Amino acid sequence: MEALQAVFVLPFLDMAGEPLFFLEVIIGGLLTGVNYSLVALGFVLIFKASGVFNFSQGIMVLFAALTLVGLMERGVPVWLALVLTVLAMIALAFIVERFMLRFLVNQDEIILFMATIGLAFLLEGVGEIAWGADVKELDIGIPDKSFEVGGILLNEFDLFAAATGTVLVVGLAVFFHKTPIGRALRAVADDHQAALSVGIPLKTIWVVVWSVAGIVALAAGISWGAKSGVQFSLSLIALKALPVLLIGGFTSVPGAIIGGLIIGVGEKIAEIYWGPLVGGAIENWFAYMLALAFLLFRPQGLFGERIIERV
Amino acid sequence: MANGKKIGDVLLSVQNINLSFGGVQALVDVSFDVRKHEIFAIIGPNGAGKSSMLNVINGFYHPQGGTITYRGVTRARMRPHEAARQGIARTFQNIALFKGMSTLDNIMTGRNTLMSSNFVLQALHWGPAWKEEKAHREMAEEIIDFLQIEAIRKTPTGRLPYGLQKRVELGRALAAEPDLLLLDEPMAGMNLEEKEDMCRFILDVNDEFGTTIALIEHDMGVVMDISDRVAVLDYGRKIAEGTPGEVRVNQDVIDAYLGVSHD
Amino acid sequence: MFYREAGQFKTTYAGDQAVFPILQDRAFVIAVILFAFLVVPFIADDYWFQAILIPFLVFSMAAIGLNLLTGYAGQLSLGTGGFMAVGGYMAYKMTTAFPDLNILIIFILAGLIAAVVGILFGIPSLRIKGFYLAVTTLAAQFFILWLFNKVPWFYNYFSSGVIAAPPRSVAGILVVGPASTPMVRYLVALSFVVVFTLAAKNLVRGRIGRSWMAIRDMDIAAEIIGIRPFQVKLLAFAISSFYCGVAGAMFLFLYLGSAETEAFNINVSFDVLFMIIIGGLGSILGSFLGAAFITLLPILLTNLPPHLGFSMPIDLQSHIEVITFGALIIFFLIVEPHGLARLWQIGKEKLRLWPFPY
Amino acid sequence: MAIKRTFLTLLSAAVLAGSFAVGSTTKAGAEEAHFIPLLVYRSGPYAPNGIPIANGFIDYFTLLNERDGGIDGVKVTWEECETKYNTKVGVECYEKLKNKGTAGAALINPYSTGITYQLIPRAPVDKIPILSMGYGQTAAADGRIFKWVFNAPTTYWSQASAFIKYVGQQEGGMGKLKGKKIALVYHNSAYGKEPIPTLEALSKKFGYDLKLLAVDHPGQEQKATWLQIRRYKPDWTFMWGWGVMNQVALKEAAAINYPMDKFIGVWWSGTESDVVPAGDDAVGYKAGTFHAPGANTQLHKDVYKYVYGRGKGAGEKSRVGEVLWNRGMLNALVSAEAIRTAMGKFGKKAMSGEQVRWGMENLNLSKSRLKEVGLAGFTPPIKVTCADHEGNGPVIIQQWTGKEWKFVSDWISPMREVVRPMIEAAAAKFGKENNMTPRANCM
Repeated sequence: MEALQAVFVLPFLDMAGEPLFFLEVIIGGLLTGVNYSLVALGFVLIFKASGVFNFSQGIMVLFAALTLVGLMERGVPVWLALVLTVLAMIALAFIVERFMLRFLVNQDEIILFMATIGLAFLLEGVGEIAWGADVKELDIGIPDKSFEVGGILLNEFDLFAAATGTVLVVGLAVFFHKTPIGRALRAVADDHQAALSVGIPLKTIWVVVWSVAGIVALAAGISWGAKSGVQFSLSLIALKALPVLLIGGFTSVPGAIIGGLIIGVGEKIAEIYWGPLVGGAIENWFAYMLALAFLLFRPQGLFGERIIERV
Repeated sequence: MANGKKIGDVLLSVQNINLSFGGVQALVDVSFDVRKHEIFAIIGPNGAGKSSMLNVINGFYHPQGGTITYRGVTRARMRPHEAARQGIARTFQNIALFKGMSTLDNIMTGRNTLMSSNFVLQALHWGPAWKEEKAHREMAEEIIDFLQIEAIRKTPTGRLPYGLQKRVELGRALAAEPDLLLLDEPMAGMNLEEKEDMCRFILDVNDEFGTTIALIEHDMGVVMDISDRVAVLDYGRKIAEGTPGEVRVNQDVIDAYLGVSHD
Repeated sequence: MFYREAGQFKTTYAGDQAVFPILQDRAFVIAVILFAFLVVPFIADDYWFQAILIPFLVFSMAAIGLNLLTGYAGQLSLGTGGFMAVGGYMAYKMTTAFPDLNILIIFILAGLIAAVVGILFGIPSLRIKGFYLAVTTLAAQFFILWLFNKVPWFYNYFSSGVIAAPPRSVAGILVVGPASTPMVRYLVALSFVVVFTLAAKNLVRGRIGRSWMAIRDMDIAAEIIGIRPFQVKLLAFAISSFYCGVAGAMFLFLYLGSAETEAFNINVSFDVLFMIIIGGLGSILGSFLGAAFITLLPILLTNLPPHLGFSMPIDLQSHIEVITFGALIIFFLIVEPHGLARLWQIGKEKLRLWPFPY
Repeated sequence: MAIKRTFLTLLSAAVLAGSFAVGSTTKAGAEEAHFIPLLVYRSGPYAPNGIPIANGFIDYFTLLNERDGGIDGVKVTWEECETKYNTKVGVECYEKLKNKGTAGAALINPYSTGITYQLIPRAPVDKIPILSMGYGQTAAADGRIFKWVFNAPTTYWSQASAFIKYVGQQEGGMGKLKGKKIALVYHNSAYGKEPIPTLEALSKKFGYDLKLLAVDHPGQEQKATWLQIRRYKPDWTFMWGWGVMNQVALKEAAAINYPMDKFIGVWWSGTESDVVPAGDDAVGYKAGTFHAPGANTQLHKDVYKYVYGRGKGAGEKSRVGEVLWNRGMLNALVSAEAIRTAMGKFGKKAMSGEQVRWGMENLNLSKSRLKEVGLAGFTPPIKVTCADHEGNGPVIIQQWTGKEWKFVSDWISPMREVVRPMIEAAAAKFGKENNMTPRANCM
């Protein structure tokens, strides 16, 4: 009885008892959620347009951030470093298409997935050789002071990151749904061969999505790297983005943001109100369990394209 | 064509089936009976609801109204694998072979429902499991002989040409030793020679194994020659039923095939 | 001896159904097994046992397990590490609770518990497919490790939270524990792998294997010809997890000797998945080739350059190793997307025609 | 097809080459020399910590060879093996290196919690002592059970008790601890959980409230943790962190305006690479340690002169004196002193693991000896005995000024009366489960 009460009653009383703190938890969850979305978005872009589950997305986040910081450490001004990093990510997209994807057209999903794992190893090694293994401070001049509004503590940097994330996500959603090239990108996703036959240059499209995913990775890298410093572990952030994909669907840009927010808020509430009952650190698996629960009702995610079964 | 074979009692009775997908009526109040040992054809133009009808019979779709009585038992919602266990086997319009598996394995898989040894015995490959496997292999080989596909026994079916794939698929359905065999456009996309081969197999199956066959076809030609009875669907409704001779002269059928507008 | 099948006519279906229908193959496999049992123990040293052979065998076991699930039944899983952890921790709990129970039986029991857990986490597979399923199996991975880390009962309330294989003997020979010799542990691992490889081979060429492949190739058609997806998928999860569970027990008792939950972390899951993809999905042989590739190649890449006289800073060498490893994976997939097992097969086909290829 | 054939040929060639490569673990060099395997991690997620530690090690051994011609005339040799902080790779490294050198490995410094636990059961079998300085299994301090494992000069449990003592001092006496709130933010792993038993025991004794907050690996995202701290408002916060968790924690602590001088990290959370990436946010943050920061001793001068001056430095000269460089160097020094002690008994030749184990157990780094080696004031004396493999050395608190680490306390002796019985109980439990009996000849 007491156990039931502890699980089903007390946490809610706790929330109601300190509404301001509860609100803070929600806001914290939302802000974190946007950052998850940012990472998830990279996956979605590439999956949507090429059917590739890009395992190397996490490493791309690291690689982008490393390149940016590496350039800044060598005295390049911030704006130029940003431009150069974007160019580097586009170059990477070209290289990936030229030396990898081109040879794997029409292969099974799992083979493409495995190939991106190979890519992840490659980028990891190249990144470390090029920029070294030290933790680097990433400071591109965004303010990060905390301030209170009506008893709620907010951090400037968090807000800035969330705003950037939102703009990116909205921009990309519009791009995919309202522009011709966006629609072309979606056509490729459905069928490589078909896309080729209607004259969509597959190569171009792959380069475009990988470039955009690279730029999104840079945004994610700045946002996460500012907090942790730029270091190898930055790549592990990809694992936090996967449950977001499950909830939002692998192919939906708006899904990525909604999924991110759900996961962000859900795991914070779980950790803070239910975590202490079982010793804490439940965030990681809770996010996955939450996503699993969603999936049982919608096997293709909230916004994923419906799977139609036919014979 | 029913040259002296004994048409038996009703095996499958379909009564007043209604099926719709999100407001679109696929089948409207369709009824017919299929008798033991006969070849029953359902024909109709594209989009007439033929495939939906087959899918209803083997439990892949669940109709909103109507009943299906098979071997005297009426079931409300039957899952496809239950249908299979009741002796209903089928082929598919767009071939649904297991492409990574060889011809032999595909046919052996068709016999799955007839096999029973559990996984521990199989893992040990011991006694009963081994004997069972051998016995079923012999049956599978008979089917392979029957369909004259010995040469492609070990070839993964994904690599076979279209016509052969259709034949293997028929073999897989036959392997289950079904009482009722559903064939979904068995001759679609074939050249004349292949069609003739397929017709011969269908007739032989019906003859040698006494299997009841319900087939659907888009094209009237060949079907008329091999069927005992024919039902015609158009826009989800049954517009005619009878022997090929009767159906051939039915005005509604002629209109439907000529594309006369409905009013 | 020439590699030919000419003149070997199979007069019975039983003969055709054998694990290795071609005489030379059979002879080769038997020779390899005999070599592994009778010769290797006398020529290998501690390094070979401990750093190469035992991990190779342990991961082969896990790779076979995952290959049954992913390669044969088509259900992508990233929970391997978690299922291995169940095997390892349960074996530890049982052997400390019942010290007199034969440790080999405990391995099997640990596998069975893992199978039950596998079924539990396999339930979502009835509705969820492909990468979605793969990601949901991560829930198993994270939850299981969290549980073993958090609940002190699982590690017998040790302050460190680390479990260690206690010494256990079978028939008077010390089989596990710090004082057991690597050779004995190697032989135990080898026996397990040989027996369970044979069992896996039997499974996949029989009814169950065909049901799995049918579900993998086309689940709807499979259901229509009478295969129950529910049973077949869960059986795949159960058997696969059993293998992973036994592999986990071997991992702890025969290889590492002591471990905390981190030893079974997500990288283990990924590694085993890499193994079966590189080795060949739906191939038992591929599981071995993949395990060899993933466990041995990094060792080779580390040790080769110094022996060839290249000397470079160790960090640079490590980075180059990672790059080479990644490049090789991509190269392989481009050359032969169906894995090493397929390359092997192609090699054999060539050999069959040799020396007159046309 | 052609490409496939080439590939197969290449593959078989590689396999062949490989079998030669790993098969020949010959004894290196004819000259009599101590051999010390170095398990390092210069790549992977923890490389920022692994690099300075490894460089500290090597620089000290290089110094010994360059300045003194080795240890009492016998040269020191070593071989690095990259573990990436990965236990499996660590095992491979250990097996590869354990028999190298004229007398086999003298001792092993695993430098990873996972690898340490791995090697603890193997040490008595391979007869190679383990020195896990300030990490690994705390219970190993009981030398009666853990004959081959040493964790001098001090352990996590000792450190946790020293933290409480420090907090007591700051609050104006141990009596003032009653009713105070202390939070522990820890890495959710065997390592992170280490201080919990000690802190819980002391909480009962002194009446402070303890809140445990686990952070799951790797610790990129800690908002929930720090929101809880914001609500709990602890008077003091301790952290048992590792890798990326440290940098993020500092940022998050700053984001909730937590007073940094009330935030104390374990000695693995108190290095340059933990604080530098956090920028100004980290100023005022404290951490435990058992040796001095900076490059201010005679020994450092010697390293500059004999090692870097001769172009034989392992890393960048500017990084000599970083916290982890110093720790690696101290670790090398303790290893070397144990070898020297062993040579005193067994003679002037390469020492085997068994001999070094004796040397470790009889190690006595007295104040005067520390002065001789050029480390006056760097660390307190270290004395190991047969029963006590820890030495129960004192801990000191250092604070980050934004530019460097500075001592802000005196050397704090741990509460031995609390910690030692816990160590003995844990060791006894381990011994029981593994059918070991404590050595009778120590007490």
